[in-house]
Amino acid sequence: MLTAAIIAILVTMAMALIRAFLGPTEYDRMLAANSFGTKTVLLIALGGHAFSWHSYLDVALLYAMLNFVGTIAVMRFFQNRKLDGKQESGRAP
Amino acid sequence: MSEIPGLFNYWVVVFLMMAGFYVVISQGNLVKKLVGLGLFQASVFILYITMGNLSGGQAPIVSQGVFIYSNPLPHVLILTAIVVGVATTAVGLALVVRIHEAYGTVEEDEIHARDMADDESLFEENRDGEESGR
Amino acid sequence: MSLLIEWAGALFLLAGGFLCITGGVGLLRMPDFFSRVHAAGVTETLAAPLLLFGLMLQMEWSLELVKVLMILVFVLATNPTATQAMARATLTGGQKPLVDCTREKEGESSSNS
Amino acid sequence: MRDLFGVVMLFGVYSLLTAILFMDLDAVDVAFTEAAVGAGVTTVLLLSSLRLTRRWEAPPRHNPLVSLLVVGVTGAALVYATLDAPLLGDPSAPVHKHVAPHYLQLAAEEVGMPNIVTAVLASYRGYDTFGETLVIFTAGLAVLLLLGFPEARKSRVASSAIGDQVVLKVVVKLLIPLILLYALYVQFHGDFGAGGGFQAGVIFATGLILYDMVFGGAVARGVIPASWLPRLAALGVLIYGGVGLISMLAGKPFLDYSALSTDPVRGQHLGVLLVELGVGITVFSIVLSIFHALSGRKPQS
Repeated sequence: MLTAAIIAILVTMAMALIRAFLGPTEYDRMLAANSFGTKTVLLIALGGHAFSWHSYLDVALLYAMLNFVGTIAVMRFFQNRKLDGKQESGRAP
Repeated sequence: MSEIPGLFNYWVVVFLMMAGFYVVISQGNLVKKLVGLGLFQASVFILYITMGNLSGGQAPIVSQGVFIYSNPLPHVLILTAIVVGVATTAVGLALVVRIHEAYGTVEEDEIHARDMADDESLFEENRDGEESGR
Repeated sequence: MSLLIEWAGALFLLAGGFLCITGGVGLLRMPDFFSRVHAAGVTETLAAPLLLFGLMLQMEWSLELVKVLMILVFVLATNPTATQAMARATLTGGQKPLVDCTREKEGESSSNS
Repeated sequence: MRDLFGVVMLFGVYSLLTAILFMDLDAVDVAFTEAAVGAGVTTVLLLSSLRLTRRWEAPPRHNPLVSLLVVGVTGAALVYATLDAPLLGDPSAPVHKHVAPHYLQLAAEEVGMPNIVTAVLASYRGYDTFGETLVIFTAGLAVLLLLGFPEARKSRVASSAIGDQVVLKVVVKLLIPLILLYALYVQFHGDFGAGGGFQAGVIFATGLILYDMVFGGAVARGVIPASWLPRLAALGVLIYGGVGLISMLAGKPFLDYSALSTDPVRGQHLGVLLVELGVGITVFSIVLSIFHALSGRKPQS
């Protein structure tokens, strides 16, 4: 069953990768990257158990924490771009 | 995956390395060049780690019942290299930001064109100065 | 008892894998961003705990189990938050959900995923 | 791809894949470092500099054929060179012949910690790691010199926090202590499992970067003032070098930790802990000050 689940995760990762590649808007890429990160956490957790890697759970835990940071960074990038745009148009000499 | 025989890993590394190399030499955008450099860097990391791998080996953390460990030395080198790589990438990014502030662009061609224009105007000024001095 | 736990673990893993693929298909095939965020968000929020819970049932009782539980808590906390924040950022960023002529508020359904 | 934002996103995905590959190749520590660096810090830094420059790339003007030719020839030469290389996982490869068996056999007795990577990193290869720490320190100073020290910059972008997202703020508030706690765990558990100073420094910095991003720079600066950061970085290097000097004063070579205690193994253990602490402090403060330097700058139109 672990194998089936791992294959399912791999297939989903491939689909997320295609979406990140195609992604008509920037938000699609962000979503796909976030989804890919979650799948990575799951893959490391399940795959580590299946192949008996050493201390794989530490790495999965780290990814579960830090995947979030990347998404927040992207959102702040959008927000800042909007803010900067406003400031520039208001203050342009 | 360690049962895949042969030199497969080197070819993957060479492919990635060449992809990074291509980005570095063919793209004009400086940020993209840095990403290409990161790609190149990562391929070197993979090369080192694959060299340190041993078939049937375990991670180099001593535990009971394990007798074959992967080579820890490449791991040490790459571990520090990853963090150093981020620091050096940050230096590159800082340079790019400063270049953007000075030139208003991060495209190599435009920077070059502006440099040439500056040089020429400087040259013109000098010549004018010399001529009036005579 | 152990057989029961094993079967339950297998069931959880299968259900999680199925949901995972469903989310992937939704991510790939849905027509606009908000339906994609809905598909990815809803399925992932259920798929990840199912898979991790199935994994926990397959493992022996040890410290590792607590770590998996922590991963589960983390994924459960961050994933819906990230999805919600993304949907909101997109909505404020100027994207409008693709709606039919019946002007339903479809952005709402994605933001509470 | 003309959109550099997409490039950054795909680079993040690439880093995730690399980490999985490292896991599979039994390099837990390296995968850990890649995870700590690639998931958060790289994306954050690239995006902050993208904000300061331009997002869209100009269309290419050169013919890519020449560079493709160069790349093809180089690649072919490299593939030809690999034909003599040892096979993957071959135990008789030259890499596994020199010092590695010595480390593997004796590290547990001489340094007294199960994680051989940490032992080699901090004890056997202490000079290298000292050099790497100095490189990071120098790189951080270079960034600060290029973009201005934090004290010199009075004005700042008014508020860069993520608007009024209540759910996000609450969850992040719960999350940050756990991240910082985990960083400390990684720092001090590095001799037994995967982890160490480099990873812990990056994770700690990532936690504070998250705080900065969600609650705004002014609040985050109240926790650790930006002017402290270069001093903290210097302190980390000082701790590392100081441990080496102490062992020199005790009549042993530079960075020979067995001088730190009467029992050589305990001395080694103490030395490794101190050195990792120095590395962690340096990496943390450098990463955080690089982030401050990049994110605090105003973009020019």
